[in-house]
Amino acid sequence: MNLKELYQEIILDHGKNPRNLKKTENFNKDAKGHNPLCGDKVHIFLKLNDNQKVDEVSFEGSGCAISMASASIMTDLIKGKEVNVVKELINDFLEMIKEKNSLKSNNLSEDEKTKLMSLSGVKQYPMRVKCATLSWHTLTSAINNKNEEINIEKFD
Amino acid sequence: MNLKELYQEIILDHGKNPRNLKKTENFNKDAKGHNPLCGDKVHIFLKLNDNQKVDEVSFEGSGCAISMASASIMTDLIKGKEVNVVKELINDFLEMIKEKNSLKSNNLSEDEKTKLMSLSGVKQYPMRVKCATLSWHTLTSAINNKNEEINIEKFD
Amino acid sequence: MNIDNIKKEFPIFNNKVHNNDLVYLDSANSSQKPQVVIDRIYDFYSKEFSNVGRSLHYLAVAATNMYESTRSSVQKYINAKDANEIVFTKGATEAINLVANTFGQKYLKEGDEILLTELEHHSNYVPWHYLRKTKGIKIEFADVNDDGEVTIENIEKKITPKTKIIAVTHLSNVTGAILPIKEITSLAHSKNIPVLVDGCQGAPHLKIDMQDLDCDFYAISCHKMYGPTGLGILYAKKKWLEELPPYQGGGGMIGEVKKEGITYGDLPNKYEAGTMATAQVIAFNESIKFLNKVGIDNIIKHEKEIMDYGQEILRKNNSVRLIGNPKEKGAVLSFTLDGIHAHDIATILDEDGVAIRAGHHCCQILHDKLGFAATARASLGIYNTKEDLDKLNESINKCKKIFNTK
Amino acid sequence: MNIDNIKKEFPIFNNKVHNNDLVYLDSANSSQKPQVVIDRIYDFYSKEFSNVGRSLHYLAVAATNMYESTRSSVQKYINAKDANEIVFTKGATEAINLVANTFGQKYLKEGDEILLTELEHHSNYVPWHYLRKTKGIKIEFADVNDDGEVTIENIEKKITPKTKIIAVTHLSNVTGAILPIKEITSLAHSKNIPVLVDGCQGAPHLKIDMQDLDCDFYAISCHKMYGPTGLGILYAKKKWLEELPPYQGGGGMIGEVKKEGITYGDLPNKYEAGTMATAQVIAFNESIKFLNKVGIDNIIKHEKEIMDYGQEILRKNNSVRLIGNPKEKGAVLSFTLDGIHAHDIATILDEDGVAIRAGHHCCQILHDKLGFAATARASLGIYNTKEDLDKLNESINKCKKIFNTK
Ligand SMILES: Cc1ncc(COP(=O)(O)O)c(C=O)c1O
Ligand SMILES: Cc1ncc(COP(=O)(O)O)c(C=O)c1O
Repeated sequence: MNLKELYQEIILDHGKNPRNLKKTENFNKDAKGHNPLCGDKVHIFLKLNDNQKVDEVSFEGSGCAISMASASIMTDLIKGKEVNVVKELINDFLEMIKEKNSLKSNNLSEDEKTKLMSLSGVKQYPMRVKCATLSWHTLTSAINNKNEEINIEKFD
Repeated sequence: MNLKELYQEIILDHGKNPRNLKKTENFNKDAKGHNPLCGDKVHIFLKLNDNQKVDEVSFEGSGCAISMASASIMTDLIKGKEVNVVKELINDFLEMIKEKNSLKSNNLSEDEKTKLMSLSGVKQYPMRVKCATLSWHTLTSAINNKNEEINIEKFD
Repeated sequence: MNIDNIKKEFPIFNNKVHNNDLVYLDSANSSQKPQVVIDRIYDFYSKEFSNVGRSLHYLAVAATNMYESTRSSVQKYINAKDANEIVFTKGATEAINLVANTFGQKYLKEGDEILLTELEHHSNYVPWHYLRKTKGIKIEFADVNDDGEVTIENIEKKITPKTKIIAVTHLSNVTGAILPIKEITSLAHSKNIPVLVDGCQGAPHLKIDMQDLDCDFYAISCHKMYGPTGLGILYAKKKWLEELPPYQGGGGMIGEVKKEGITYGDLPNKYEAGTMATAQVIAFNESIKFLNKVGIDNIIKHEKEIMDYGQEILRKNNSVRLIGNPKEKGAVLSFTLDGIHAHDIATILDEDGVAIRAGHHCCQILHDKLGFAATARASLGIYNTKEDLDKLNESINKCKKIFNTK
Repeated sequence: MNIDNIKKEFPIFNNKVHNNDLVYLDSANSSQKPQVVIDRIYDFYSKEFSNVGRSLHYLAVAATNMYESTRSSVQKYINAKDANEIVFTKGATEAINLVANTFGQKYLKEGDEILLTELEHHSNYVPWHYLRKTKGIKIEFADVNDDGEVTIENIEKKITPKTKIIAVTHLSNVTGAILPIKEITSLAHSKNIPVLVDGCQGAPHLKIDMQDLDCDFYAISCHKMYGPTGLGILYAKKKWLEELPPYQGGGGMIGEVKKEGITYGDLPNKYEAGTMATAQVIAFNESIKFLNKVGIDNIIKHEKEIMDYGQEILRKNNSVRLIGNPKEKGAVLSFTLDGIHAHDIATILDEDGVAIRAGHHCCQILHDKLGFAATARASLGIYNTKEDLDKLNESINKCKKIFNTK
C-alpha cells in the first residue's frame, strides 16, 4: 500500500480544482451516477455533434479526491474524441483499474496515458476503486442514453 | 439422575392403566390443557356438588407415562374432597415438584402422600416437570371455570 | 478427509454425557460443528473483527471480502447462476417468511391458492397462513401417502388454475421422504407456477443443484449444515429478487434516502438490511469447504449405509414401528415403540448418552394424519456410525425393560 | 476490572494493522469482543452444542437453560419488569421492523402519523416508510437544531392528534446527542402515544433502565455491546407483545397447528420463530457479565473523559470542524476537515492503523440537513484511551500534509 501513489500530485490537483465542473449548455446526453454506500454522486453532461464527436462534456457532483479527479481527468480526455473511441477508452480504463497494469489504447497520447495512469494507485485500495470508476460507468450510461440513475453497485 | 426414581412401579402402573380416563357425565366444570412444545393434551371434567365437593372427576388426553400417571393419581386423589382442599393440594403439589422435598398438607393420608411423592422423581428432569404439572394446572382452570385452553408455557 | 473417522473433526465427541459417549442422533434438529468452523469464528473475533460493507479501514475491507467470499462459495456449492441469488438470512424460517411476505404482497389476492404438502414443517406453513388473514388466500395440502411420501401425482391433483405458488420440503424431517423436486418444478413451470423448496433437510444431505432442480426459491438452515447458528440462506432466481419488493428495511439496503421517499439498493443488498451475521457468514465458508473436502457423494453413500443398517436393526426389534417407508429416503429414522410414549423414550435414551428428539418435530399436520401426538426421531449426520445405531437399539431395549413391555 | 487497562481483555489489540497498533475508533459501527465472549462461543460449540427448546436430551436441556439465562441477565441489565419482555432478534434493525410491521398491521390506517426525528438511522426510518405505501400513513420528522440535538420542544411541535407512535434514537450515531427519552415518553404517554427508542447507541454507552425510561419499545444491537454479530434484542412492554400480532411464523412460536388454522404460543415464544441464534444468545450473557463487572458508571465516566479530551484536541486543530455540539453527548466524534473529503481521510488514517468510518453513517436525512454528503466519524468504546485520540489527531495532521491544506 502506498499513499503517495494514491495521492499523486496530479490527483490532488484535479481533486482540488476539478476541470469541467459545470453544466454544459445544450447538452444532448446525460446520466446520473450514485454510490449508495458512500454517498458519492455525479451527473455527466455530453454534447455530441452530428459526427458523433464529443463537442462538450462536463459534470456536476461531489465526492472524494479520487472520484473528483477521475471525473475531471476523464472529461478532459474525451473532449473532441469520437464516441466509438470514447467507448474503447472506457473499457481500457476499467480494465486497467481492475486487472491490468497498463492501458492498451492507440487513441491516447503518452501524456494522456500518464494522466490516466495516475489513477492506478487505487488498485491497492479495493474499496476505493468504486470512487475512480463511478464517473466512467456514468459516462457509459450517458452515451447509451439510459435515463435511470446508475447505481455503482451494479458494476462490481 | 435416576431413572428408577422417575419410573417407579406406581408411575408405570398409572401410566399404563390410567384411572378415571373417560368423560364424566353431567360434569359442571371442565378445562383443556396443552403443552405446545411436546403435544401433550389433557381435558379435565369435574362434577362439583352443592357443597362444593368433588363428586366426580375424570380426564381425557394423551401423553407420556409421567403426564398420564400424574393425571390419574391426581383425579384419584381429589375425588370426594372439598374444592378448597383441592386448591390447597394443587399448590402443595406444585411446590413440592418445583422446589420442596415434601408435601405439607394435613388433608392427605400417608398413603396418599406416598402416591403423590412417587412423582417427585421428575425434579431431576427439568424438561419433564411440565409433563407432571399439566393436569394440575388444568385442574385449576377447571375449578376457576376458565374456558380458554391452558397453555402450560404460561406457568413456567 | 475420510468419512469413516470423521467424528474426530468434531470436538463435541470428546465430551461425555452422563458418563457415556455421546451418541448424537439429533442432527435434523441441529448438527454439530467441526473444529475448523469453531476455529474460524474464534480467529475472526480475536484477530480480524469488523463490521462489513460500511467502513473503509483495513479490518472492514478484509471482513467485507471474506463475507462476499462465502457468498461465492455458497453459489458454487448449490450451483446457482449468480452470486447475487444468494441472500443471507437469520435462518431458513426467515427465508421462507421473506418469500411468503414479499410474494404475497405483490402477487396474491383473495381466492388465490397456495399449495403445500402434509409433510411441511411449521416454518413452511405458518408464514403462508398469515396470507390467509391478510389477503384472503386459500391453502391446499397435497396428501402424504401411507409410505410417508408425497408423490408428483398427489401434487398434480391439488393444482388448480388458482394455484399461485407451490411450497414443498425437499426431504421430510419426519419420514425422510425425498420429494421429486425436478418433476414438481417442471410440472409447476408448465403451468407458470413458481416453486419454493424448504431445503432445511435437503441441503445437508443431498446434492443440491439449483440450475438442475430449477426451483424458484430454496431455503437453507446453516446450523443444520455444520455451520453456525443464527444464519440461513435464501436462494432465489434473480428475476424474483429483482421483481419482489424488499423485506426488512434498514441500513445497507437503500439507494437514496430522502424525507419524501426511498430507493432501494441493488442485489444482494436489497434483502440484507441492517448489520448482518458477519462472523457467522464468514465461518460458514469453512462449513462449505469442509463439505467439499468430504464430498457430497461420500456423504450420501455413508449416510445411506448407516440408515439402511439402522432400518434393518430397528425392523428386527419387535416393538419398534418405523414411521414411513418412502422409496427415496434421507437420513431420518422416526419411530414409535409399542406402549411407551416418545418422551419417555427420549428421557431413557438420554441417560445412555443417546440424544434423539421426541415430539411432533414441528409437523403437527403430519402427526395428526399419522394419528400420533408424538414420535421419536433419530436423525443422522456425517459423523454417525453403525455403532451409534447399535447403541440406539440397545437403549430402546432398555426402555422396554423399564416399562416391562415386549 | 479496571477500565484503564481494559484493552488487554480484547485480543484484537494484539494484532497489528499495516504494522501499526490498531486504534479502533469505529465502535458505533460495531464493537470489538472481549476474550470471555469469544471463549464462550468456542466452548459452547466445542463442548455443549445443541439446539434449544425442542429436544429433551442432556445437551438440549442445558442449552435451553443457558439460553433463558441470558434472557434473565438482559432483563436485569435493562431493568425490565418481566423476562418475557425480552425478545431475541437478529439485530436492532429486525427489532424495529418487527414493531413497525406488527404495530402498523394492527393500529395504523390511512392518514395516521408517525413521528421520527431528523437524526434517525435508516433502520429507524425505512421500516416506517413501508407503511406509507401499504397503509397510506404520513411520516413527520422532528427538527434537529444547530447543535445537532432534537429537543423536547421540537418533538412537541410535531405531535398532532393523528400521531400514533413516536420513534426516536436514544443517542445519535452522528452527533452523539442524547435525547431526553424520559421527557419524550412522559409527553407522549400524556397523549396516549407509545414510544419506540432506537437504543443501538444508547445501550452500549448509557445506563438503560426500562422502567425509568418508561418507553414502550427499545431496540438493541448486541454486536455494538461487546457481543456477537447476528443478534439483537427487542424490549417491549408485555401488553404490547400480548396485543400485537406475531411477526415471522415458524417452528417454536405456535400453540396448535391444524390445516384450518393456527394458535400462537405464549411469550416469549410468540416472537421467536424458527431456530434462534442459540450460540450468540448464550455468549451474550458473557457480554452482560463483562459490562456488569466493569460497571456502567465507570464506563460512562471513562468514555466522557476520553471524549472530552478528544473534543479538546480536535477543537484546537484549525481545520477540523466537529459536527454538532449537543449538551448531552455520547461517545461519538464526527467531523469534517477543510478541503479533504471524508473518504480520503479514512484511507489515510487507516494507513496509520486508525480505524474510523466515513460516509453518511446511514443517516442521509441528517447529512442532507447538515449539507455534507459524507463526514468522518471517530466513535468510542470502553477500550479507547487518550493516546488513541492523540494518534487520531496526528493522522489528521498527516492528511493535511498530504493534501497540503492548513
Ligand atoms: C442509531 C442506530 N440505529 C440502528 C442501527 C442498526 O443496527 P443493526 O445494524 O445492528 O441492526 C445502528 C447501527 O448501525 C445505529 O447506530
Ligand atoms: C424441514 C424443515 N423446515 C424448516 C425448518 C426450520 O429451520 P430453522 O429453524 O433453522 O429456521 C426445519 C428445522 O427445524 C426443518 O427441518
